[in-house]
Amino acid sequence: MTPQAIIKANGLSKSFFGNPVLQNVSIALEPGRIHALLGENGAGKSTLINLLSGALAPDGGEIEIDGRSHRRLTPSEARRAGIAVVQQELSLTSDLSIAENIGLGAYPRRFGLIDYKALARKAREVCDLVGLEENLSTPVGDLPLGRRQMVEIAKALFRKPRILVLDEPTSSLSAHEAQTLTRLLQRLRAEGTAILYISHRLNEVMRLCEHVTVLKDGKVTADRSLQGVDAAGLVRLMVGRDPGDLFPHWTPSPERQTIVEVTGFSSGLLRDIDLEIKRGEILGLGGLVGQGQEDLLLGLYGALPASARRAVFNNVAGLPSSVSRANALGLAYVPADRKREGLHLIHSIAWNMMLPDFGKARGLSRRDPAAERKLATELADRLSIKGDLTRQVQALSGGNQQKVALAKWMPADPPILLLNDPTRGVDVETKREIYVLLRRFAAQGKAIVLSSSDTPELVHLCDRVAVMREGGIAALLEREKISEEAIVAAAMGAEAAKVAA
Amino acid sequence: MNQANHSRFPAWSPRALLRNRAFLTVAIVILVWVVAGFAKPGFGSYGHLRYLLELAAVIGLVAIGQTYVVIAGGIDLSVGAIVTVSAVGVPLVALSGDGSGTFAVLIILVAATSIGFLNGLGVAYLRIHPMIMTLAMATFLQGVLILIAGGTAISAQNPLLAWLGNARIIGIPAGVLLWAVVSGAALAVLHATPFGARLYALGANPLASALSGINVQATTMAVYAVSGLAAGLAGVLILGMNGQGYVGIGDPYLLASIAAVVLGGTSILGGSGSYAGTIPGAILLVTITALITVVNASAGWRSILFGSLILLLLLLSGRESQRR
Amino acid sequence: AAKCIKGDRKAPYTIGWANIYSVPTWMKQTEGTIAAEVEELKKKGLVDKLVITDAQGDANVQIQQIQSMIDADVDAIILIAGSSTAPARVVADACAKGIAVINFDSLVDTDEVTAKINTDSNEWGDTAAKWLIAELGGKGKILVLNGPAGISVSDDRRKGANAALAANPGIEILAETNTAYNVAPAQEAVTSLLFAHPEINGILSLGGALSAGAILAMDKQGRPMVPITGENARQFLELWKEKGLKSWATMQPNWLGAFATYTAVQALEGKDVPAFVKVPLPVIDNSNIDGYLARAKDFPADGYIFSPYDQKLFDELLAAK
Amino acid sequence: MSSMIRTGDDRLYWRVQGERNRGLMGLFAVVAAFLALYAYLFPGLLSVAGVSKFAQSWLPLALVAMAQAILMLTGGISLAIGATVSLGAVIAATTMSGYFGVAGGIVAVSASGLVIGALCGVIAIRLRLPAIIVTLAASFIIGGLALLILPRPGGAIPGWFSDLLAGNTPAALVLVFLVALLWKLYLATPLGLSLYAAGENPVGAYRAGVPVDAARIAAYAISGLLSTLAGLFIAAQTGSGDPVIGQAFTLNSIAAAVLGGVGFLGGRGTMRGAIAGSLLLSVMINVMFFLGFPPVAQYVAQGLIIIGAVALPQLTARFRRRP
Ligand SMILES: Nc1ncnc2c1ncn2[C@@H]1O[C@H](COP(=O)(O)OP(=O)(O)OP(=O)(O)O)[C@@H](O)[C@H]1O
Ligand SMILES: [Mg+2]
Ligand SMILES: [Mg+2]
Repeated sequence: MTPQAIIKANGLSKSFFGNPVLQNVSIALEPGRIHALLGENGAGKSTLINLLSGALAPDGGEIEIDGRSHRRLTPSEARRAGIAVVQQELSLTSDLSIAENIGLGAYPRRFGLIDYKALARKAREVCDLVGLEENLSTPVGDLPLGRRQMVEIAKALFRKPRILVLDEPTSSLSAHEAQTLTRLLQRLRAEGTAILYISHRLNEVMRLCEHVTVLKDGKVTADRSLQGVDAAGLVRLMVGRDPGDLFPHWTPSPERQTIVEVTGFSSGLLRDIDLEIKRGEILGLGGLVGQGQEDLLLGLYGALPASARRAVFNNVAGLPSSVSRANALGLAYVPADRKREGLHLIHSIAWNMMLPDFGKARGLSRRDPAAERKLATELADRLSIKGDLTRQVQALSGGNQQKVALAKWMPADPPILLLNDPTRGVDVETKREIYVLLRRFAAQGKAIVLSSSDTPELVHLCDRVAVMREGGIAALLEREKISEEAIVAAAMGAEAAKVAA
Repeated sequence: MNQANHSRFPAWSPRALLRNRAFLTVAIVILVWVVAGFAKPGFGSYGHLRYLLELAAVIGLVAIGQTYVVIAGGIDLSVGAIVTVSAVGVPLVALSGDGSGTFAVLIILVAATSIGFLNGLGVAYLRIHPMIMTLAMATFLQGVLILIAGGTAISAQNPLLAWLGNARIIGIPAGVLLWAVVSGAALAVLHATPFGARLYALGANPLASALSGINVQATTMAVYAVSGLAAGLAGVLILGMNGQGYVGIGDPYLLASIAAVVLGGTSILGGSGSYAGTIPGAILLVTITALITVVNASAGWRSILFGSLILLLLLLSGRESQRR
Repeated sequence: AAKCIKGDRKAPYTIGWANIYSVPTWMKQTEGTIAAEVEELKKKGLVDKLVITDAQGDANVQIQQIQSMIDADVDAIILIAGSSTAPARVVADACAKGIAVINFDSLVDTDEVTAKINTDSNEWGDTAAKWLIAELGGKGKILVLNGPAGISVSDDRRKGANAALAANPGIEILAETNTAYNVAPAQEAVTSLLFAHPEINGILSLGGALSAGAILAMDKQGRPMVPITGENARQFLELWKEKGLKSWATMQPNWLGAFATYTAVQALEGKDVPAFVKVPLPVIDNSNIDGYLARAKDFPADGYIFSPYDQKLFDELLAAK
Repeated sequence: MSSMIRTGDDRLYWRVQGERNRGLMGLFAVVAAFLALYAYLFPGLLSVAGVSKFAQSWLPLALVAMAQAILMLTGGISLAIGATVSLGAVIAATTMSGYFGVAGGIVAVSASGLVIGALCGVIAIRLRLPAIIVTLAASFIIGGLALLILPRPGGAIPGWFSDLLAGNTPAALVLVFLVALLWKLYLATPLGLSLYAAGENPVGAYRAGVPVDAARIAAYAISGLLSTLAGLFIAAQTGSGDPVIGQAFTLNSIAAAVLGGVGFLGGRGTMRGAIAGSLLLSVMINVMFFLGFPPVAQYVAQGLIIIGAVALPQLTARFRRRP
């Protein structure tokens, strides 16, 4: 006996400025089932959930909730029907506290006022569910990205949803947090919640989901049970052809000369670190989120005040004092929070790609539009960013935004790349392209520092992995020692010790 | 390749023009001129329109700096005071042996630029909010004005200024010509140089700009310096046109410059817009002012009419696109 | 004794000048006459300190500063009010504390002051209008230029002209403007009005900078000069001479400041001073303008050439009833 | 999984309030220093009359600072504050001594503030026009209205009402606290707290079920109300109405709000900061008087104090900041 679908979309279509983004899409969510929604970047996944949650109005088709059909679903109707969406840190307000953010739009009231007691109680409940230990009064702006994501999830749970939609919830979560989420979802499933799960991490999908809908170019190309489908099969469903290996074959680079060396390096959280970065290697930074990985990258990049007893960059002594100086020394940085730190959302794709050059070029020299266009086209081709490059970056899907953030550094050909979670929200195909690219860079003798919350990425891609913990390097794993277990163990060391104490 | 390039950079289309704020503002200016010309004889005469352009030139010059600053995500509330300081200041630095008066003008322009630079310094290094920094600077300049103005007989006997204020070159007032030339340069810098691009970057996302290797501090200081220079230039021009400066001469240009910028479609939030819109914005502003002047009504009604007209024209020239 | 004076204050006195805005040239010149008077009075041992506040044009701040003067217990407050109503209560408070309050130029609607000193704004408008009407022979099209709306001084001057204008139906008002008392905005407004009205016979201007702006506008357009009223602004007087105009001007003498200071000390010294001292409006016309222009170089280019004054004049004014 | 109430959770409201003081300590310290200096220079401040008089001069600025801050929190701004203050004063001075009396006047003033504010909000938000220029246009319209009602200063406020609000009673201080309290109460309503979300992240807030437009329009209405109430107080304080009395408040309200750490882009800042900013601006005037600064020095010092008050906390917090 199959349970009845709570929410059903029939033949939805949607276009933006005449570009069809969704065409005749149908999907049905059932209670007690985790339903995966897969597709390449820009396939229309986020748009679909925006339709399901009433944030956008469809051009055609209808949405049926509990058998009642809606032509135009409003956000409040959707909420009342029990639909909650986890956007990617999109709806948080940094000056409000965790509790106030969680309750936003659904505050418990007493005499018309927010009932802070009840809010605290209920917020604590959902925080416990997602493992948020922080003080409920902490402003969200103080939290690192991964924690904010957990707040966002807690916020969805706060409304006790019957239908929970998660748009790439794990893309900024550490392995530990992801595990918490997995357990949580399993529990919700057991309680009968219908869950729609969007992710580009296929192993997660394999582990969690029972059913999959695949979107390609705005059309449903598969809607089936996941039973008997393996990872390769999933990719095949998505891209329509046989996938290669996700990770390129690892070969040691011939060149292993040290290009960056710091001793007694401190910056932000970091205290007194010694680190060597070599040409031709990918040095991974692992660990729980917020253990100083970002401070390390920013400190090296001259974007965060830093000090070191000794520092040599590309044969030049001393830490770069500013970002421009770092750029001149051959460093480039791709931030994790692409919307806030990486991109100029209101500007065009092509313009964003030219940005480092704008920073470097003599201010009053002439820009060469033809050359800019040529370069932008080349970069877009190289990273398979499709379509009109004069579109604003904010009109791109998340994954494609990430590509733009990466693309802008390529013309400078920097010998040292500092990457902060560069494949977040990127679809498998593109991920693979990026991985190949990174290995190729390494082979060319560049040095790459890759901070990642995706542990398999560290395992398969890196020559060495530094596992960070509480502002220090807990372990430095050489190639042959790298494994998911080793990384997690090193990362959890402190936690384990704490528990023991 | 060419084909691909075409789809990636779609050719200019007439529809895009209709969505262009600068173009819309120009259209509105023309519309207002035509309507007013029919309604009030004399309003649309060549001489009057030319005069309006002359007035717009002063606002337009001030608004160059304001446009730059606003695009770069700031705002400059000291432009009015800088206009006054330069208009009052030129006679003070009149030197013997400077027959043409060029030198005095140059000194004042350097001073105005330095004032702007100080604004930039405060914004960039002390991280003072631009509103606070420039407002404080305006207050500060008032104090300076008490010191320098009115004490002695000051009148501008400066041939360069007299020329600037009164000469016509092939029928075009020198001030308008100056505006045209400077506008051309301002537009070129904004749209065809990396410096211009940096302004857009800074206004849209300063953090991402910094991480992309843009020297935020230097750019900030430069942009406020440009604003100071533009206001200084406007002060010089207005001195030429009036023959005499006085304290308070620059006051009207603060709100006028901001209004011209916003009417021209530049987002006050920074990161987008163009001086191309500010130009018709400035013309529109003086046009409405002139229109209100010739309406015979009580002061209260004139004020109401003025506000309503601005609102109405704003509705026509387009809405702020939603920002995420 | 005069109003507000309780007789408990002894020389030397501390004088507070509550200025509304010290940046404009007229104010600077006025401050000059006050400072000079204070120097005189210091020599006589009557005054030992002059405290100046500047409300930066904000009537609310002026109230606050007057309150501070009360708190600091100055002996006299001389006041140019930023609003004809707003400082009334705080001024009354000062008066109640026995502080001599002398209000000049912009007056406050209250009787709780020691003395008010001013020319008559109504009379200003009236005389100006009558002169212009006579000049035009009772018939013609005119522009009326006035200071900012909502301010008593400009409103009074304008109202003063009403009777004469009403009595002469031959005079047609083409347009009225309200601008700040400054050259540039007046010039702008008049230029637009000149284009809109091909025939203009006269200009009733109720401020000197306004007149200068109007003349510059007409000159730039090559329009024939018309009879125009004005004020003792140096720029206007110079233009008047240069263009050979038919004009008439009066003035708000800057020495009202010195006079107010003098009056304050007189009142504190126990002399009876009239509650209202009406300072006659000096008239400048083609007969005496050269005398004014001869002294022009002693005044700022954007300033006002005021009539000469001395203590004798002050005593006479105080004695007049 | 137990959901134990953790220590502190039960006092969530107060802890949240505590967090909001962060980043303002520098400003609070500067304000306290100035107040202390003022009291030192003028010991009479420390009396009922002293405090009363000072609070009276401060209250209008505090009100307009709040009026501006609430808009800036939603990502808006108003250049019409000054004109609205004038309108409030004019309406008060023309109605209160008339048939409907003081109560009728208060109603008229409040209603006009709410309506005008809401109208500005509707125009700016529903029609998606930039707030800065909508309110600039509105300032002309509102200022024009004030001139129509009262072409020159005049009107009257009943003496007892003036004495009640602005006599030798600390009524103004009580009012500051009362308004601050009402503000806290408003912030404790869902609509009130939505201001922050609607200002910082309207799209996200909308998706989370926040009535974004309503929150913003309500902010405009409240802003209008606070402005006309400032006008009402000024009318009471001065005993009459003046159609241009409020002009200086437009820029001063922005200065006070920004000084108090309220951000320009929405969602950042606190009302207590704005109030502290207005207090600094107000007390500074008196301190400069008692220090005997001549006008030139007043201008220069005012510029420097404002810059200093912002720069000092910034500089000290510098090292914890990102670029
Ligand atoms: N408001 C909009 N205006 C214009 N284009 C849009 C808009 N929203 C989405 N698009 C376009 O619609 C397409 C689908 O976007 P969507 O965000 O749904 O993709 P996605 O499947 O979520 O991708 P990703 O995996 O990268 O998150 C993209 O090409 C995007 O550029
Ligand atoms: Mg998406
Ligand atoms: Mg996405």
